[in-house]
Amino acid sequence: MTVWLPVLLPALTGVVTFALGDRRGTARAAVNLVGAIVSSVVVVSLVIKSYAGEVLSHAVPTLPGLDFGVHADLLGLLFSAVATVLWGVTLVYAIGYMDHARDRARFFGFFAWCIAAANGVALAADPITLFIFYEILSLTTYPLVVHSGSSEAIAAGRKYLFYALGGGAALLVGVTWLTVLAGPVPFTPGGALASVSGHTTELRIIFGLLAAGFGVKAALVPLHGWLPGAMVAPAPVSSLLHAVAVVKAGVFGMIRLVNELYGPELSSALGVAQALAVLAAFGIIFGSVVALRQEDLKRRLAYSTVAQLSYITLGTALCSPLAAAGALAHLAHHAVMKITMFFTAGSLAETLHVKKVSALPGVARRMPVTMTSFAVAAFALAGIPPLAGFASKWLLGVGAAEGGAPWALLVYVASGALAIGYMVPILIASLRPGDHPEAAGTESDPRMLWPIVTVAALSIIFGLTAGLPGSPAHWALTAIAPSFGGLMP
Amino acid sequence: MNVVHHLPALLVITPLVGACVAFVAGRRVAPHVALATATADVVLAVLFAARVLAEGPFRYRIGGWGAPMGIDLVADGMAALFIVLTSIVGLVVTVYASGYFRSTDPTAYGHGLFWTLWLFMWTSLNGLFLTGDVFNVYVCIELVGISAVALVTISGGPDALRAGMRYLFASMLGAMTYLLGVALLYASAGAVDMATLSERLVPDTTAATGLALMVAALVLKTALVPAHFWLPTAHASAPTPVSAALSALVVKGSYFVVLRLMLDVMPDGYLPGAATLLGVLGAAAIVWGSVQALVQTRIKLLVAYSTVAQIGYLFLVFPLARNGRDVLALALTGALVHATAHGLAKGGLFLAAGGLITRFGHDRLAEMRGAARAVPVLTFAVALSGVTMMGLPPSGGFAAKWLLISAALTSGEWWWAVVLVVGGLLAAAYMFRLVAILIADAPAETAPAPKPVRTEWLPLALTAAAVLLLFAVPLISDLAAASTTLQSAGVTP
Amino acid sequence: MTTYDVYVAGGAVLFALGTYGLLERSHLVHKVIAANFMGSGIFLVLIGLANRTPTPEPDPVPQAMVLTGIVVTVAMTALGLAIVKRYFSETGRTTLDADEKPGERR
Amino acid sequence: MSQQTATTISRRERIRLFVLRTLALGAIWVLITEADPGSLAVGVPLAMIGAALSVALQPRSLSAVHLPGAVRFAGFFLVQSFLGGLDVARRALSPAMPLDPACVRYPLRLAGDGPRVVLANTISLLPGTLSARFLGGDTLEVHVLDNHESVLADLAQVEERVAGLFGANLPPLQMGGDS
Amino acid sequence: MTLALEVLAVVIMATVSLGIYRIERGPTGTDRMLSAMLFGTSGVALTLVLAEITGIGALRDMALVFALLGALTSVSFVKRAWGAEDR
Amino acid sequence: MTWETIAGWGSTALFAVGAFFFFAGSVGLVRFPDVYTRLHALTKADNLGLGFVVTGLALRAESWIVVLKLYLIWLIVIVTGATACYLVANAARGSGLEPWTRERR
Amino acid sequence: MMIVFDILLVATIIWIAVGSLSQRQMFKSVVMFVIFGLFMAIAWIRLSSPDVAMAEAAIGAGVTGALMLDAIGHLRRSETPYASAAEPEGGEPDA
Amino acid sequence: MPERPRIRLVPLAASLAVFALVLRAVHALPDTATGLSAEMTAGAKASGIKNVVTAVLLDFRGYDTLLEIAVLMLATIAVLSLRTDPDALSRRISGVAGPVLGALTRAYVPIMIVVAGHLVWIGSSGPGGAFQGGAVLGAAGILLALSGFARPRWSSGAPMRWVLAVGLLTFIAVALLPLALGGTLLQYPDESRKSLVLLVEILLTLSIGASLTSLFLASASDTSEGERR
Repeated sequence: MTVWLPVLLPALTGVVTFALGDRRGTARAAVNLVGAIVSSVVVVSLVIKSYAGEVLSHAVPTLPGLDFGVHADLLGLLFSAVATVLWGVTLVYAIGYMDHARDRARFFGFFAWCIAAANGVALAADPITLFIFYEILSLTTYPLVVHSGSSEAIAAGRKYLFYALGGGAALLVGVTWLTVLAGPVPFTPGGALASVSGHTTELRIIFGLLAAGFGVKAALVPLHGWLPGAMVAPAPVSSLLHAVAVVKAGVFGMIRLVNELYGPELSSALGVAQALAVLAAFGIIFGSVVALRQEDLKRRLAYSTVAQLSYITLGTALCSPLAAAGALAHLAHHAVMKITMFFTAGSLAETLHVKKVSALPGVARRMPVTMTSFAVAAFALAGIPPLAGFASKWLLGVGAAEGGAPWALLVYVASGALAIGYMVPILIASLRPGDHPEAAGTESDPRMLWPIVTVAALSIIFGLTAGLPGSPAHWALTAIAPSFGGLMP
Repeated sequence: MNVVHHLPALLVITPLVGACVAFVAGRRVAPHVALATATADVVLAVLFAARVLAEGPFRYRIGGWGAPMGIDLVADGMAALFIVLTSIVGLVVTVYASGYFRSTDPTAYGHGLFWTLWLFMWTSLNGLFLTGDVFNVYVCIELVGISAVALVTISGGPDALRAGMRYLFASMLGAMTYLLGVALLYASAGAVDMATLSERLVPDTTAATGLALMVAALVLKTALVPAHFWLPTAHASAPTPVSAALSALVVKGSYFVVLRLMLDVMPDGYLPGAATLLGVLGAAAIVWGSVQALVQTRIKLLVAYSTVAQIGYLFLVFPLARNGRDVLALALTGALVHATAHGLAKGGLFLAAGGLITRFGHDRLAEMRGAARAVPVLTFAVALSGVTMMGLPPSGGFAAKWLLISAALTSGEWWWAVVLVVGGLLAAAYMFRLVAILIADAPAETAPAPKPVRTEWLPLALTAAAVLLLFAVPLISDLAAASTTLQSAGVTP
Repeated sequence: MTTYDVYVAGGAVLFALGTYGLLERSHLVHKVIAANFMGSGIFLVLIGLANRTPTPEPDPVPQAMVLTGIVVTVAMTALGLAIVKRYFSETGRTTLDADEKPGERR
Repeated sequence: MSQQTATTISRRERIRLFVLRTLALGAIWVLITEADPGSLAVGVPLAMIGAALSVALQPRSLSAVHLPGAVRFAGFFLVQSFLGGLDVARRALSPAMPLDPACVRYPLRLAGDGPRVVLANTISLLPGTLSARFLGGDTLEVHVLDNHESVLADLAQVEERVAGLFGANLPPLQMGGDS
Repeated sequence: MTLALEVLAVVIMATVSLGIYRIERGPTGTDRMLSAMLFGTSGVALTLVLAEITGIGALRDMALVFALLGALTSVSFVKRAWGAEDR
Repeated sequence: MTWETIAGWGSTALFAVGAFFFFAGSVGLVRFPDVYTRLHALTKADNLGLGFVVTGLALRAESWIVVLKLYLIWLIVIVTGATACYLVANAARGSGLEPWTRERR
Repeated sequence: MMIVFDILLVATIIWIAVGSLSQRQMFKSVVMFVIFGLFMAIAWIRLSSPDVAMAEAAIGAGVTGALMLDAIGHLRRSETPYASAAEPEGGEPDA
Repeated sequence: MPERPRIRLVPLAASLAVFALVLRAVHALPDTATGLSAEMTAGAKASGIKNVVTAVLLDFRGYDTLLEIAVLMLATIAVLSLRTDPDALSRRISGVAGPVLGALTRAYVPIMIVVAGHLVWIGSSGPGGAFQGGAVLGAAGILLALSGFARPRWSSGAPMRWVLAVGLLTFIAVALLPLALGGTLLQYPDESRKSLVLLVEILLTLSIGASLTSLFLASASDTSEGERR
C-alpha cells in the first residue's frame, strides 16, 4: 500500500483543502505544506528502496482482467520525485503569489490533486492505469487554467480541454486496442509486446494513437496549440503546467511507451521511433524559432518549453541508451530550469506588472536576486556547462551520435544556439536602465523569492553532481538501463 | 416465513404497501412513510443482490403455478443491479424531495400526493426489473408511464402539463404497440413467459413481427432517437426530484426489457437487422442528443438532452452482442456499468441543476455565471457528473466505455469504438460548456452571494458515487455474470 | 373467411387507424380517443386469435389480458382527459403546439 | 319536491320502507340470478344494503300503488304504447311525413312527485306526445307530433289512468290550457 | 329457427348503422346524442338476440347492464356536455 | 303442431314486427325535422320494437324466470328511455331550442 | 348468415372509428366514441368472450362515456352561462 | 396553424406499415392453436372456480391483476393530484336533480348495486367478476354524483382515501398471507382458495367502483372551476 501514498497523500491534501473552505488560509497553508513534505519524504523513501532493488507494487482490481496498479520503479520515481519536491517549492511560491486572490481553496485543492494525478502517471504500472491518471490530470488542471474566470481564461481552458480530451480519446482507443490485441501489458523494461507477433500495421496505428495521446501534453508539434494559450493561468499554475506535472506527464508517457511498452527494439523495427524522432526534431526547431519572435515573456517561455520537450521526445525516440537516459535526465533538469523562469515571470508580473520583453529594462536593478536566478536558468537551458542543461544535452548528444543519428546532434546544437538567441535578449533587456520607481534591490515577497533561488540553485547542483549517484543524470542512467538489457556504457 | 426466500416478491410489495399507506396517511405523514419505505427497500435490494451473487439466478413462482401458467419473477444479476441502483437513487431522491416539496408552493394540492406517486413508480420499476413475463411487463410499463406522467404534471404549470401530455401520448403509443406485439407473440408461441418463449420461438413471421413491435415500443419508451421527442420537455419540466428519477431510472426500465427481449428471449439469428438498427440508432442518439445539448439555453433541457445522448450508448450493446460470448460478456457488462453510472451521475446532475435553479431563481444558463463561488458543492457535483458523462477515468462511465470499446475492437466492429470516442468528446463539449459557465467570473451585481443550499450534498454524493463506481465494477461484472443472459451463453464469472 | 379472420383484420385496421390518429390529429381529445381505438384494435386481434382453439370456448388467457387491458385503458383515458382539462383551464388550448420547440417559451 | 322534506319521517316508517324495498330488490335478485337458490346467501344481504341506500336516498313512501288501477293502467299502457309506436312508424315511413308538431302546456292535476314522474314518463311513451319539462305553477309542457284539438283531452285521460294507478281521484279537468 | 334470429340480428345491426347518419348530420349535439340513445335500446335487443343465438344465458346480464347504464350517457350529456356541440 | 313449432313461427313473426319498429325508429331519426320529433321516433318505436323482440324471445325461453327477467330488462329499458327522453327534451327546452313547426320550416 | 353480421359489425366499427377521428367537431367525435364502445361489446359477444363483453358494456357504456362527455363539456369554447343550460331541471321552482 | 402536408405522410406511412405488418403476421399463423387454454381449464377445474377467465385473472395470473388494480388506483391518485380543489371528491358537481332524474337515480342506484353484486357472485361460475361489478358500481356512483346528491364531507378526507385503498391493501394482505404458510406470493391454500378469491373479488369490486367514481369526480370538479373563468 505504501506505493499508493504518493498518490493518496496529495489527493487527501486536496480533499482537506476543499473542506477547509476559503477562509482558513493559515490552516490551508499548513496542511498543504505538511502534505508536500510528507509526500516528499515518502517518495524519497521509495527511491531509497528502489535503488536497493526493491520495486514495490500494488494493484486494485477494477475491470475484468485488468488491474488498477502502481509500481515504484526508478523510472517512475524520478518523475514522481520531481513533481513532489517541486510541489513543495511551488506551494511556498503560490502562497505568496495568491495572497490576495479569490477562491484559494479551489486553487490549492486542485493543485494538490494535479500532483496526485502526476504521481499516478509516474507510478502507473500499466498503460491503463497511466491513462486513467493522465485523464485525471487533464481534468484537475482545467479548473486551474480557468481559475480567474475571465473570458480569456475560459477560452484558453476550452482549447486546453479540446486538445487534452482529443489526446485522451486517442490514448483510450490505443490502450484498449492494445489490450484487446495483447491482453494485459504491464510496463516492462525493454518492451511488453514480445507475445505479439505479426499485426505490424495494427501496432503501428496503436503506436501512433498512443504517441498522439501523449504528444498532446508533451506539446509535440503540431499538437502544441494549447500550451501558449494556457498562459492565462496564475504563475504557479503555469509553472506546474509547463515545467512540472502536465507537460512532463506527456513526455514521461512517451518514455514509457517507447522504452517499456513497445521497447526500443520493436519501436525501431516498426519504424515508428524514427517517425517520432523526425517529428520531435522538427518540434525543436519550430519551437525555438517561434520563441525568438515572442514579445510576451510567458509566451516566449512557452515556446521554449515546446522546443525543450521535443528534446526529450527526440532523445527517447532515438532508441539509444544514452540518449534515452539523457532524455530522462532532461525531464528533471528542464523542470527545475523552466520552473525558475516561470517563477521569475510570475514575480515580474505580480510585483512589477511586467509581462512583455519590451517592459523589462530596469528590472535587473530592481530585482537583482530574481534576475540572477533567471540568468542561471537561462544559461542552463542553453546548455552552458557546468549547469544542469549541459549534463542532459551531453548525454543526448552522445546518444545521438552513438545511436547512428548524427543529424540529431546537429539539431541539438542548432537549438542550443537558438536558445541563447531567445534567452539572452531577455537578460540584456533587463539590464538596461529603466523606469521602475521603487528603490533598487526591492525584491518581491520573500515567499516568492526564496523558491526562485532554491530552484535556480538546483539547476546548478544538478549540473555539478551529474556524475554522482542520486543526481538526476545518474538516476536516469540507472533507471533506463534495464530497457536496453541492463548495459550502460 | 423467511424473508430471504421472498425477496423478489417483497421488493415489489414493499413500495406498493408504502404507496398505499402514504396515500391513506395524508400529506403530513407521507414523507416519513416514503423515507421508511425507501430505507426498507435499500435493505431488501442489498439483501437481494447478495443472495443473487451467492446463489446465482433463481425464479420466484408467484402463486406456486410456475410458468407458463403462472407468472414467474426472474431474480438474476441484471435485475439485482438495476434494483440496487433504483434503491440508491430512490433513497437520495426521497431525501431530496422531502426538502424540495417543503419549500415549494404549499397550495399545489398535488404535492401532497408526490410521495404516493413516487412509491408507485418505485413499485413499477422493481416490478419491471423482476418480471419474467412479457404481459406483466405491459402492466408494469403502464404503471411506470402513468406514475411518470403524473409526477411530471404534479406542479401543474402549462409547460409541465404540455410536457406531461406529450409524455402520456408517447406512453400510450408505446404501451399499445407493445401489447400488440405481445398479442402476436402469444398467438405464435402460446406463452407469455420469457423463458418459455425463448424455448418455443421458431423463426416465423408472426413472432418476428411481435418481437419487432415490442422492441419498437420499448425503444419509444426509452426515448431512443428518433423516438426521443417526448423526453426533453418531460424531463425538463418536471419537479427536480422527478426529473432525477425519470432520467436516472425510468428510461432504464424500458431499456431493461429491451435487454431481456433481445438477449434472452430472442433466439440467435432472429431479426438480424434489428440489432444493427438499434446500434445505428444508438449512435445517432449519441450524436444528435449531444448536439442538441450543446445548443440548449436552459440547464434542465441541456441535462435532458444529455440523457438522450447517453441512452444511445446503452443500445450499442445489441450489435456487439452477436459476436460470440466473450464479446457479449464484455458488451453486456459495459452496458450495465454504463446504465448504473449514468443513473447515478444523471440523478446527481439533475438534483444539482435543481439546486442551481433554486439558488438562482431561474434556469437560464447564460445567467448562471459565478455559481462556482456561490454554490461550490453543486458546481463540483455538476463537474463530477460530467466526468462520468464523458467517460473519463476514474468514473464508472469510463469503465463502461472501456468495456464497450474493448467489445467493439475484439469483435472487429471497430466503428462502434469510433462512435464511443466521438460521443465522449461531444459529451465533453456540452458538459464543459456548462462547467465553464458556472465557473466563469460573474459581474458583481449579478453574482449571488454564497449561501448553502440545504440538500446540496445529495447530488454530490450521487455523482461521487458515479465516479467511484470504477471500483465497484468487479461487483457489477459478477452481477452480469449472474444474469440469465450470460449464464445461458455459458459465460463463467 | 371465418369469423375470427374478420375481427382480426378489423382489429388491425383499428390499430392502424388509432396509430394514425394518435400521431396525426392535433386535438388532444382526438388523441385520447385514438389511443382507445388502438387498444380496441389490439383486443380484437388478441381475442380473435384466441378463437382458434378447437373447442368452442376461446383461450381464456387473452380474455384475461383484454380485461386487464380494458381497465388499464380506462385509467389512461381518465388521466389523459384530466390532464387535457387542466391544460385547457391553464392555457385555453386544446392542442399541443406542433411548431413549438422545447425550451423556447417559459 | 325532492329530498328536502326527508327529515319528517318516523323510525317505524323507515323500517317499513326498508323491509319493502329489501323485498323488492330481493325479487329483482331472484330474477336476475334466474332463481338460483344458492345465491340467496349473497342476495339477501345485498338487497338489504341496496334497500338501506334506497331509504337513505328516498326516505319517503311512494304513494301506494292501487292494484286494480295498476292492472288497468298496464293494459292501457301496452295498448297505447303499441299505438304510439305504430303512429310514429306511420309518420316516419309515409313519404309525405305528416307532422304538425307543437308545444302545449298542460295544467297538472296530479299532486306529488311519484305520480307526476310516472305521468311524465308515460306521456313520452304514448302516441304523439312527449313530456318536455315541468314549468312552474303545476304545468307540464308537452311536445306533440300532431297538434290536433283533442290533445289536451288525451293527456287528461292519461293523467286519470295514472291517478288510477295510485288510487287517487282527480279534480275535473279545467279546459283552456293554452298551447 | 336460428336463422330468424340471425336475420333479426343483421336487420337490427343495419338499422342501427342508419343512425350513424344522424351523428354525421347533426345539426345540434342533441341530435347526435339521440343516435347514442338509439344504440342503447338496439344494443339491448342485439345482446338478447345474440344471447339466444349463442346460448350463453349470462349475456342477459349484459343486456341488463346495458339497459341500466344506458341512461348514464344521456345524463352525462345533459348535465356535463350540454352546449358543447359547437366544438 | 308442437309448441316448439308454434313458438318458433310466432317468435319469428314477432321478430319481424320488432325489426319493423326498429327500422321505423331509425327512419324517423333520420327523416324527422328536429330534436323533439326525433325523440318521439326514438322513444316510442324502438321501445316497442324491443318489446316485440323480447316477447319473441320469451316464447323461446326455457323457463318462466327467464321470461320475467327478459321483461324486467324491457321495463328497465323503457324507464331509461323515457327518462332520457324527458331529460333531453327538458334540456333542449331549457336552453331555448324552439320546436320545428309547420309554419316555420 | 352470421358472417354477414360479422362483416357488417366490423365495417360499422371501422366506420365509426374513421368518423370519430375525421371530425372537426369534437362533440361528434365523442358521441361516435361512446357508440364505438357499445359496438365493441357486441363484437366481444360474437367472439364468445362474454366476460370481456360485459366489462366493455359496463365501462364503455358507463364510465368512459361520462368521462368523455364531461371533458368535452369542459372544453367548450363559448362563454354562454353554463349553469342555466347544464341544470335544466334545477330551474324548477320547487327544486 | 398552417397544415403541413409533408409531415402528415409520416403517421400515414407508420400506420399503413403497422397494418401491413400485422396482417402479414396474422396471415402466417396456423388455423388452430390452443395457447394455454388446456392447462388453464384443467387448473381451473381443479381449483373449483368454474369460470376459467376469473381463475386466470385472480389465481393463475393474480399478480397481473394486483398490479392492474394498482394502475387503477394510481390513475385515480394521479387525477387527484391534478385537481385544483382539495375538496373535489365531496363537492357537488351538479345542481339537485329534478323529479324525473331524481326518481331514476333513486330507483336505479339500489338496483345497480344488486346487479353489481350479482356480477361478482356469478363471476366464479360464469361471465362476470370484479371488473364488471366494479364498473357497474362506478356507474352508480357517477349517476349519484350527476344527480346532485350531496356527498358527505369525509369523502374528500382520510376515510375516502381508505375506501380507495382498501381493495388494494386487502389484495396485498391476501397475497402475502401464503408467505406465512410457507407458500409463495398469492399461493392460496387449496382449501380456502375459492373463498379467498371471492373475498378479494368483493373488495376489488368496491375499490374499482370507488376508483372509477373518483376518477370522474376528481376531474369533473374542474368544470365548475372553468365556469368561473
